[in-house]
Amino acid sequence: MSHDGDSGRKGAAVLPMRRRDFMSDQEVRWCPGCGDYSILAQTQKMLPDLNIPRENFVFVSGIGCSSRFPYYVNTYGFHGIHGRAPTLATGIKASRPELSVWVITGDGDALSIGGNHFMHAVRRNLDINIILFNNRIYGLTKGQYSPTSEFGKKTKSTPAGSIDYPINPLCIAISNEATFVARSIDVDVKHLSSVLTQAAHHKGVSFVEVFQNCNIFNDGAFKHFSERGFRDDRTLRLEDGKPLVFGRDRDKGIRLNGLKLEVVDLRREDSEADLLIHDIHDPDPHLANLLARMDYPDFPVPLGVFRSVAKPTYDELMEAQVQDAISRSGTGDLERLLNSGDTWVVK
Amino acid sequence: MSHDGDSGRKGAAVLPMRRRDFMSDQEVRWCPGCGDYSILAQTQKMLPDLNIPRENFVFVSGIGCSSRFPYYVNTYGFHGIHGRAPTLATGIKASRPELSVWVITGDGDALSIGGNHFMHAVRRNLDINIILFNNRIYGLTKGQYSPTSEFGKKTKSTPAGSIDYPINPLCIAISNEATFVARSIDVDVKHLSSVLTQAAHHKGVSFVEVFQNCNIFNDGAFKHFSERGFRDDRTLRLEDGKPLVFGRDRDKGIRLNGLKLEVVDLRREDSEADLLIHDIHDPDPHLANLLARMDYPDFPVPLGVFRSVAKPTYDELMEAQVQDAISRSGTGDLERLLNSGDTWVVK
Amino acid sequence: MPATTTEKNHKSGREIVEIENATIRFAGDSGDGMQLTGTQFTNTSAIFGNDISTLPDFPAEIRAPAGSLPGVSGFQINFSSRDIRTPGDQPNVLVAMNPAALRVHLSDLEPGGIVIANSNSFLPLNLKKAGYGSNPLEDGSLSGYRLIAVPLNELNGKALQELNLHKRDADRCKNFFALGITYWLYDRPLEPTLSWIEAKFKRRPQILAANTLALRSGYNYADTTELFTTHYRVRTARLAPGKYRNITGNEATAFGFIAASQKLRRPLFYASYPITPASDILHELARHKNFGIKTFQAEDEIAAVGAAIGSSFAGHLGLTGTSGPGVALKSEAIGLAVMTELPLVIANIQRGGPSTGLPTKTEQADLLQALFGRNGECPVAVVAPATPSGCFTMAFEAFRLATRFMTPVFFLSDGYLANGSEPWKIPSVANLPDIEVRFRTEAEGFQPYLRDEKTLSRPWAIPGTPGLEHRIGGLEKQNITGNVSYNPDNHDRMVRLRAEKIARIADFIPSVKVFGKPEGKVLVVGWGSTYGAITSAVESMQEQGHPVSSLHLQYLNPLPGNLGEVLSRFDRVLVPELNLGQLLMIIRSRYLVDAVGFNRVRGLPFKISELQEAIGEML
Amino acid sequence: MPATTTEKNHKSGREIVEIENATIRFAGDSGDGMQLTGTQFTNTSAIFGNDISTLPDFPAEIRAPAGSLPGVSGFQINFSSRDIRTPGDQPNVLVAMNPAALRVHLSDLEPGGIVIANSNSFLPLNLKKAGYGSNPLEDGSLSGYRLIAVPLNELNGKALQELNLHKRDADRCKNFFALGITYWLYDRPLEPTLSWIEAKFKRRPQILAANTLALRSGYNYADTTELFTTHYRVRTARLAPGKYRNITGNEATAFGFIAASQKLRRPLFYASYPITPASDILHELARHKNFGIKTFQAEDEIAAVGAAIGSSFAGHLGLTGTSGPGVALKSEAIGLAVMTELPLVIANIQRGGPSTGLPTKTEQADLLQALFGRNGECPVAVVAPATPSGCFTMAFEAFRLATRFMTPVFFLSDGYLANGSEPWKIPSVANLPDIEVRFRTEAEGFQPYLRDEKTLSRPWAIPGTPGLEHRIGGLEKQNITGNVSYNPDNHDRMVRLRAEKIARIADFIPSVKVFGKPEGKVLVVGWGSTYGAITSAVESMQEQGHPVSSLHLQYLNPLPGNLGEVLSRFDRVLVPELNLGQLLMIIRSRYLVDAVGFNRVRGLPFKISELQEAIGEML
Ligand SMILES: Cc1ncc(C[n+]2csc(CCOP(=O)(O)OP(=O)(O)O)c2C)c(N)n1
Ligand SMILES: Cc1ncc(C[n+]2csc(CCOP(=O)(O)OP(=O)(O)O)c2C)c(N)n1
Ligand code: SF4
Ligand code: SF4
Ligand SMILES: [Mg+2]
Ligand SMILES: [Mg+2]
Repeated sequence: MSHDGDSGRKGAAVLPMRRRDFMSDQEVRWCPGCGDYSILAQTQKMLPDLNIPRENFVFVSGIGCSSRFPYYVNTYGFHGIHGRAPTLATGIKASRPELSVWVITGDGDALSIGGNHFMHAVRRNLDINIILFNNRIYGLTKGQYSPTSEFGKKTKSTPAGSIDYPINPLCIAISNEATFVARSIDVDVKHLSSVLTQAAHHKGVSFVEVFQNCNIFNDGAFKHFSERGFRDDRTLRLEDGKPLVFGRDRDKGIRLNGLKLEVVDLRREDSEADLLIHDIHDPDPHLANLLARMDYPDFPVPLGVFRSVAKPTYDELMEAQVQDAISRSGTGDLERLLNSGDTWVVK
Repeated sequence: MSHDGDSGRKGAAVLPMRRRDFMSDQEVRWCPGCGDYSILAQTQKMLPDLNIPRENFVFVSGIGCSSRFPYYVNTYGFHGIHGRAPTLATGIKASRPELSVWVITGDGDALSIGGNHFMHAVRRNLDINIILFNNRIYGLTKGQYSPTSEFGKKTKSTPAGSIDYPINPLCIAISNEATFVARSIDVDVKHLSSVLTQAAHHKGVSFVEVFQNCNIFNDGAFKHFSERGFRDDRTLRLEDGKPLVFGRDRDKGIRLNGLKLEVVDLRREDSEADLLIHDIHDPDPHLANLLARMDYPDFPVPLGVFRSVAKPTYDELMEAQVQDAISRSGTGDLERLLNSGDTWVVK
Repeated sequence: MPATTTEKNHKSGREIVEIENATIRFAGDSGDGMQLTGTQFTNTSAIFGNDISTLPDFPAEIRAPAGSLPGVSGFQINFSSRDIRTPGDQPNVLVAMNPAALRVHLSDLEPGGIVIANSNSFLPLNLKKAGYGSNPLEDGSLSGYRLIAVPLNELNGKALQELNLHKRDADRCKNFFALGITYWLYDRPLEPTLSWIEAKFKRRPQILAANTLALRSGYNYADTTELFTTHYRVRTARLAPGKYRNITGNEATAFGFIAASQKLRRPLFYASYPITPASDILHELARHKNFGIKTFQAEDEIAAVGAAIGSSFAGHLGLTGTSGPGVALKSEAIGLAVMTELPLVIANIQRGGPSTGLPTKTEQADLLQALFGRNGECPVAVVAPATPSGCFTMAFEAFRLATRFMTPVFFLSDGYLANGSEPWKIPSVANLPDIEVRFRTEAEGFQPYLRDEKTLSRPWAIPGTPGLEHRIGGLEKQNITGNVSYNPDNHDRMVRLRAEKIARIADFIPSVKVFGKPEGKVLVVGWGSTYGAITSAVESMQEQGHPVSSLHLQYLNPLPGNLGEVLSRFDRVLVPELNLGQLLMIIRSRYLVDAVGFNRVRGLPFKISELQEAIGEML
Repeated sequence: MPATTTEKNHKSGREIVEIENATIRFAGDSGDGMQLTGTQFTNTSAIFGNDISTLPDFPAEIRAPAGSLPGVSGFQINFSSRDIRTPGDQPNVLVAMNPAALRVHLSDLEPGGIVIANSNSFLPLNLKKAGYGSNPLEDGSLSGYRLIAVPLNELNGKALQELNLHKRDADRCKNFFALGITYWLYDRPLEPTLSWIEAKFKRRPQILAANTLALRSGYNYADTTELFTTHYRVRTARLAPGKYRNITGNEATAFGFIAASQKLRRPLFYASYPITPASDILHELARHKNFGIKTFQAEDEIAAVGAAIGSSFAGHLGLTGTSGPGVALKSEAIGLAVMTELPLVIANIQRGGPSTGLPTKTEQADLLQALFGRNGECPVAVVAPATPSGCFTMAFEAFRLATRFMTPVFFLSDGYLANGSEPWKIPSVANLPDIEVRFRTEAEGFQPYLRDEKTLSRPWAIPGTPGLEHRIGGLEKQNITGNVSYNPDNHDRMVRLRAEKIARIADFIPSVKVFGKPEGKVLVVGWGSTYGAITSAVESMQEQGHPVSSLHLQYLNPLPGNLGEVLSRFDRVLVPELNLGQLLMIIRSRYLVDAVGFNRVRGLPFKISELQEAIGEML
């Protein structure tokens, strides 16, 4: 087509970048102790390694404590309106596929008001990264229950306990055929950083749920499985191609019994042979679905990559249709367009 | 509480009702040959058997050809706005749990603009019946592709083919823990009527996807498996407690192989022993999920009830909280409320 | 249709009367193909060289029940050898394919007008559906008209006999038979339709043959029988020299946006959720991907506007289109575009409201929504085309202003413009205004909310530009730096700056021009699709010597700078609108002029005659 | 704070000066508990018997960075022995817990006012964060004020020593230490706060003891040291006799809705999505389920309004509450409620806009959105409370009108009313207006859109009623039958009927009353939360002998029937608003009066003084 190329490629930074290149000059305004700090730090640390010019990053968010994130990252950023970050991201990425687009969202932002956009961005396999800060509460509006809050939760808006059954974000993503699905937690910075990096490298939609502590309105929401003392016993690190083993002494595993999962005590059984082998590339989402539904106390809480499969992305398909149209009909000619159809001349 | 009871229970019709009692005086305005007629007819036939006073039915819809449905049923009816029928239904049912509330929606109405409300009504297990007329097209706006249209579909809005991967409505419902999930098809009136009746009897959210032919804009969308000649070979009738067998000669079955389903030729294998047994009451949704993903040509298309489990409903939980508050604190006393807190007297 | 000259038809020997203009309305069941028939008559007349104006009018249902009143679909064409501006107040000829069509449309027909009715469809069941107690073709109730009862099914069936079609398939062609009759009646050439049939059905030779035969047979039938004693000729209009095509408002709108994209050298990104009567813009733009256009059918209107905003942020031309209910949904996001000061065009093809309202009918009742339908002080620019072809210019203008002022701009069309058509003198691309986008690229001195002195607009600095990394959003911004600011004085300043920026657009748009004398007794002020009717009414009042002038606003916000002064030159001001007085309120409030409204909210355009009456009452 | 009488304090021997009223502002970090401290001071003063008015002012962040300027949270109380209506233009005392608080608020303090500063927090890092080059407590820059530097952390720490608390926990009580100081300064009783502490912390005896000790120690510290040479007494106000409580606008709003529900004998159904500053209505109503109230935290604002409409259809009192951005989202559904003519109340607790704007600040810029923010001609009623306690009455009124007229009603409060508080003379339930709902139950003659002659409202016929089965929806309705109708004349009639129905509400609301002489030079016209400031300003101008009157609109649509006549009795009309002139536009357009606006959009209420100035300019 006849337009100038976008200015995206000129003058990328020459030097390798560092964390502080991704720190903006804005004062970070989360509560002291908030889990958001850790996610911000890991993101800023990981970004330089992606080898993408800084000016090609766009962080997009909705509204919520978590959604303040873009202000703190020294890239292009768009703090949108509540629940609509995926729509902004769609416009950005579909227009400019060369940009690296990140959606930062909260459990209310993504799953309550923004549920529909989340679902559609995922099913279209738009090549963006969606990082959901799940603190199981509405932080910014001061503590109402969210779609991921546990049933019966007492909050300001539910003094008698909530009566909404919680949503499992991973299941929603998987049922929309998300091509990359992962989970991590704010307190495990190494794990978090690795998951974010993998998400960044995935082509297609990457969905990462990050358990995030809101120490003001929902303190300790994840500590029953995430505290150091028993974290290894109550969480399961997913590793592609490896059997599902967990426990401080790696003495427990997960196996399939008919349609269901069960925990196996490896000290009692003789072998790991019949344990499930994790396979993130399985085109069928059944394993991912089974894993996503595992929860403490019946099961360990799985962390890591649940699924990573390849599929053409929405933005590239859209671009291809444009290129295809050009190669079939030639670059659009306005004069010809206006003169198309039945015409006649008046003298 | 101190309010008068609603007038819902007085004067229910004495005589047994008949189909024509549920036919309104409005002229039906669908295109001749539209699949909607059959769904309307089956509904009107089934309603009298539910033994619910006619005045206690409310049919609610959004916008679309399908959403004209309420005009034709001689009950209370609300033709809402596009995608929002579940929200109207929530207000109706949560306010008046004694009413039998039906949401009539289309694939665009429920899954495109209304995706979020659909998801939340389902996850709350509101005791309503959601009937989705899936014609895989936008009928009323004259033929754009819908979220259930097949990838690559050429329509007015996608002359080069759509690039959205379609949504599987059953998977969405199941991932939101729908307590009743079923599927039927306009052309099989007996099956349709039986599924609608089962949905009506389920307490909690009932989700029924009905394949519906739009003979104007998407004619024959389902005929590759639904035409009489090969319908039995290409569809699978789900029956609770029975093995998954299909075929005109009931000579094919479905079994589990690891995490995946496979089709077994019963003529070659000796027994039905290792076929999957359908279990609609399984609290885990894995089987339902596996079945929901079966599609022609690899598999037969399953029709019938996928899942039916019991769980307290949103409306009853909400009502219980009110009753509980009354029994704990007594019926609200306005005088006392206004005089609560720190007060002082000026003389 | 006042006769001008008369001659004998060379072939039939019957009289041929030359007239200045005529109005014909085709009406039938939704399934009868009336929209297609009307379009063929339109194109033929346009190509023939008449000036034309059309009014399609169809039900909200796809195929409402056969024979029912709500199922009637109509298409009216006014064609003329003079300049015309409206589809005509009263048809001279009504083609009624069934009793319901007759019932719905008869009252509009001119006294003594011609009714061409398909007598085969006037059967008891259809008569009952249409609410007729007896057959109007036989009971004398049409004595005030010239009734031409034609057994269309029968005649058409016979004509197509040789093709051995199913009766149903043959019957489908009867609209072409009827069209043939009207072509004879108005002495139209058959060629344009014949070649359309050929192109359209080239892969289905049976249908091609059938339609061709039906059209010719209808024509010949009228020619050979004594159906009509006279027929009519409407000469070529004296249009300005140039190359013409027929164009609907929605087509012109799409072309205008494409033209803006080409001139601005930025790709167009159209995000929309289908809705009547805006969907055709999506359909049209989707066909022109080779212009670098991307079209996105979003999951809903909110997603559409969000994506358009995202695209604008990324440096493309973000565009979203919808109708009133969709605008309601987009309003929160439009506020975001105002706060982030990004270019965005929102096309609202208005329809009857409120709520779902009358989806296929026209109305002008979303002006106040465009101006005020958001939380907070949230000013946007508003433009409104006046004619179907004028949609081209105003669509182009919308993007000129949006990019120049970094602001959302509403483009307010309506159902009548969208589906109506007229001949359009195709502009030469070279003559289109030169407009351009200048992205900020220098990092030195860059501030996201630094403002241009003249326009007050902030720089457009798009992702991918090194050194300009910055963050925007919906929270109040500090002027210049663009940082989040809760400072009271900054907020007050920003609220006023945003308002002032829109106000300054007035310096970049043309002044209003008065049609008629620059001063006088009555000034008629209109906007949008009522242009044709208002201007025609005013013109004829002027011809009668009345001191009436008019002006038509295509820029609704800001209003042209000279408007107040023009208003002050007239004793009285009349504001006709297809709403309850929306522009009226603005004008009264702004200029403290005791303007009076003339308001009809019938889902239909004004008639010239009712406007003349209203103006008459002001004199 | 003009002194009236002086005496010696019996205990301290220091002077005690009697004053009429005083304004104190507490300011500190978000984590310093300033909102709580302010609330305690408020309640104590209210219980003591002063008239009070408060202005909380907090950041949008939950806990913005310690010591930062955006993290400062403030709370201002005006308390008086006379009638007061505003939180005061200028505080007499500023309690500054840190340098940032001083920096943000000092400019508002009256010249010569008292600064009580926590000197322990004036450390280099904090000074830098607040942008101070040197320590203002030491560099003489505060010489225009009476500076009382108190090492709060230190003193408080020592006072709590015996409890052996962690330093952090002890430090948390320092706001109570400061509160104690101010209690001494204004001769307030300690008992209300002591018993509040007791009730609040009864399960945490350590904290109970610590807070008690801190409060008492602060008081004693002021009493024994020579911190202040004088202290002040503000006598009990001469309020009308009766039982009082302190109430915030949001509480009063919730109570008003509950009262309407009780009087109408219909259950309330509140559907809402949390948003500042409306969320507290949800929190409050959720606590009163024993009134048969159901509260529904919806997935978004659209779901909330949809559920409220559904509930109304089912015969309950459908209510939804939000702020401006949420109203934007609800606008399509409100149109549905207009078309279906169902009762619905939409509470908009306005905040700074546009877009996300200033979420925790006040503004009046959503009036035009309420009036016009929907597609089509879509009229609704609009009411707006004038004071925090007045929210009770207008919430009640909203439901009276909604049910009587079968219409959506907007209740327009704002952030200032919502969070501000004042003493409220508790009404007796028996004196509340008698209102009732009459559902249609007779099947005979029932038609869904049959209209009441007086109100034009249609019957409320709810599911469960045998024989009244009917269907409604968003498509245009035929009058009386309620069937879908695309008939042009019916549409025009329905558009006008809906408008007329709202217009008729004017006969069911009180006329406006003029404050001051019924005619004169200047009439000040206000609406909503500006009541206090406007009335105070006008009153003082009147006392100075100026021919100024005012009127305050609590019914914005329709406007009271006598408004035009009242306006005509004054030479000039001034319309002060916290927007750019929204009511102004309506008044100018409706009455063709050359009214002038006074507009501030600073996220803060008006000051009395700026209004006086503006009025002065009109004289
Ligand atoms: C349209 C709209 N509705 C409501 C709000 C108020 N609001 C802001 S953030 C939020 C929810 C925040 O929860 P979450 O998304 O979980 O983010 P968190 O603060 O917990 O990070 C709400 C309800 C808003 N800003 N806009
Ligand atoms: C807010 C809004 N947006 C768009 C529309 C236009 N619209 C009406 S129905 C429809 C989709 C219909 O498709 P579906 O839900 O599948 O129903 P069907 O007609 O196929 O039964 C659309 C886009 C509308 N009425 N309102
Ligand atoms: S409220 Fe919770 S989520 Fe928000 S910043 Fe504070 S700790 Fe973090
Ligand atoms: S357009 Fe399709 S779905 Fe709609 S009524 Fe016609 S056949 Fe049915
Ligand atoms: Mg959260
Ligand atoms: Mg459909």
